[in-house]
Amino acid sequence: MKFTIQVNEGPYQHQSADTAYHFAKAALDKGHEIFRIFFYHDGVNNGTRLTTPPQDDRNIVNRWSELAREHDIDMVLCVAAAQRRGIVDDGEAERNGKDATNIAPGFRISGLGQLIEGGIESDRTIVFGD
Amino acid sequence: MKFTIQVNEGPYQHQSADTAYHFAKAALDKGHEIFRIFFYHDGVNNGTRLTTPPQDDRNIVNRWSELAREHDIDMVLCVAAAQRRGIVDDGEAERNGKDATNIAPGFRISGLGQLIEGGIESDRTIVFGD
Amino acid sequence: MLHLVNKSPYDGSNLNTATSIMKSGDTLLLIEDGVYGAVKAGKAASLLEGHTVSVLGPDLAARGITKDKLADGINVVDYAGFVDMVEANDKVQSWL
Amino acid sequence: MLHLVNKSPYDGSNLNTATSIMKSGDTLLLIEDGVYGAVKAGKAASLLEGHTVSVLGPDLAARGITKDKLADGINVVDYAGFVDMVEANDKVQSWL
Amino acid sequence: MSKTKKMMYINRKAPYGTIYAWESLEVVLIGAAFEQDVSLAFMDDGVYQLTKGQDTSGIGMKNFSPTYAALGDFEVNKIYVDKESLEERGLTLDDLQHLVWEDEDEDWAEKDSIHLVSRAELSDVLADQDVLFNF
Amino acid sequence: MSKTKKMMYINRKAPYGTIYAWESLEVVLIGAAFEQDVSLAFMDDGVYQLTKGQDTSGIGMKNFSPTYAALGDFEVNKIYVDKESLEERGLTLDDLQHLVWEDEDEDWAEKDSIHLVSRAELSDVLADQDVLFNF
Repeated sequence: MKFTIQVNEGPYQHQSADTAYHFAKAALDKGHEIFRIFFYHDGVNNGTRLTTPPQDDRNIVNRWSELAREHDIDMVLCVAAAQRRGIVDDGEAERNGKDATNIAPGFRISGLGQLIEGGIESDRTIVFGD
Repeated sequence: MKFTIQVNEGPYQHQSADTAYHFAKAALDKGHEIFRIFFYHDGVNNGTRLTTPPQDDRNIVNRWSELAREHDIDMVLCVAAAQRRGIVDDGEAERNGKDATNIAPGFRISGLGQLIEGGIESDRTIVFGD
Repeated sequence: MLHLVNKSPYDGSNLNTATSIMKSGDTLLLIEDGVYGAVKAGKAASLLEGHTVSVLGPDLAARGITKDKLADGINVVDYAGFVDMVEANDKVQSWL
Repeated sequence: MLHLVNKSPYDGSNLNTATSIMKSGDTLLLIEDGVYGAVKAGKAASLLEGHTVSVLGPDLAARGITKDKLADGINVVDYAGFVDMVEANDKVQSWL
Repeated sequence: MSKTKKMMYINRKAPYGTIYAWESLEVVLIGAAFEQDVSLAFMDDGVYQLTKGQDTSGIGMKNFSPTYAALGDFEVNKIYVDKESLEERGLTLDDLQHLVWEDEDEDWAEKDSIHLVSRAELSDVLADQDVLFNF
Repeated sequence: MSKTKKMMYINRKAPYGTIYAWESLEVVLIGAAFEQDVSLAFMDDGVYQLTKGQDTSGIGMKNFSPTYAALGDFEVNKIYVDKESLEERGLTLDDLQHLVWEDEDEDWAEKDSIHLVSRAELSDVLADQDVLFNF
């Protein structure tokens, strides 16, 4: 079955990003397909490569990047939400005159249409948030 | 009177960062002193210079930076919280091997002791959060 | 002591807890989504009975609540008034 | 239809709303802080009566809730079971 | 994308205190271009999103409430408001914006977009959807 | 910094669902070095922070509950737990960790850190503080 997963909160502050990850992993383990993981609202903060969590804690961002790499998952950060929160890739840096980027490997920035498309193309859409 | 203000949430997602700003500004207008503004939890996300809010919206980060500059306010991002959320200055970038920084002007990264000190040294401590 | 409530009383338990802790002489200030608690016709208004209550005007206006909708005896303040309340009370408790 | 509740019923109104919308044939899955709603001795447990309820085991364990504390008839699932429930229901409603 | 799905946006949070209401509305506006069968539900604190007379000048935030009135032009005209949620908050339909749309099939007659529904009716509407978006 | 203030940390949120409980505990640990008159209150969902038997291996998060037992060593030994909050949740003191401290003035006698208080008593304790930290 094909799933689209929406994540509304950033890493560490709320458990949503953790639950979404464990759900995605379990779905893949069962042979399901993840059509897309769409990060919205503060969820875009899952996509910064600048985090350094404590050594004895999980690394939420790296965990996403690895999942995307291993399973070739499309992980999209909403562009409007990313601009408000300061998540930047090369294209955004150029367009908005920013002197640095912070997007993590495996993530891309795109529009809200990607979420709607996920809802249309997937068998199930599941939202994790606060 | 001397105030310490604690901000627990990031910009845009919750109104806390707005209310804290308006409160700080009103306090300064009345001749009070802001001993420190301490950003904790997701509050550290107020201190990234990489945001590009829509043209017709307020720029929360720039607003803080200007307030700090105009009134010489000590604005501290908690180091442990900043590491978890990916807010990085030059020192943190070097220590944690990060290839970019994103801290905004007027903010500095320091320890939780700065919050306690604020509570001790100020006449009033006010927490804004979710 | 000044108590701050910033969430809707219909979604969370904060207003309930705040009013259960308040002593005579304490003041409650409703801010952000907490201002919904000040609406006279709402079920939550009964929680305010017997307490000294203010509400942040800019937050009321943002939410389209006019003063005639407020429960009796509620004082409306602006951000400057908020600062004065913090000054006038010995400490602040934010019911987050 | 699968309903997800991830917040404590003592802090928010989500469990209340979810159970008021649920139809027979629907299933409720309590996750994250929502699992507190499954504790038999808690006041909120009465909201679950008459509904088909599951609870996410890893979230229960994290919060130190053993199975003997759960209200009767509640099914405990792991993340794989969560996936199965999403598959078995035609859609998911997250009561955020 | 040849499928047409029944997609519902469920709004349960107050405006301004958090950004969910505004960013949810952005999804609805973008989603309107996808020609799906779209509807919106407002319940719990979400009913506050539709109130009249919002003036955000004092808090320095963008007042997005006028956007709801434009939904009809985007052919988003099935808006369900939960009666119980209104009553609990001391609100009536008169406190909400009057949202309308023009029906092309009836010579552009103006019709109400808002349907006041009981909790049981809302439950039926939700059950009838294919995809539910929560914010 | 010669002043000694009565500082209270007020904990009202459940652990793991959000990070407030854990990051609040980090403040308490750092704050202990400042030799102030420190106390903690646990009320509403905050009482869940102190429950026994937490095992976070299944959710991949750090189990910070053992840290509460170390508070006594940091001379943080005034811990007020709201009775009403426990009762509403179907909890008793037996469901919570047994937190103790050793009293230097009484030959290191082990004493309970947790004080079970009514809402009215908790109200008195709050009123007596100089600074309140909320998370």
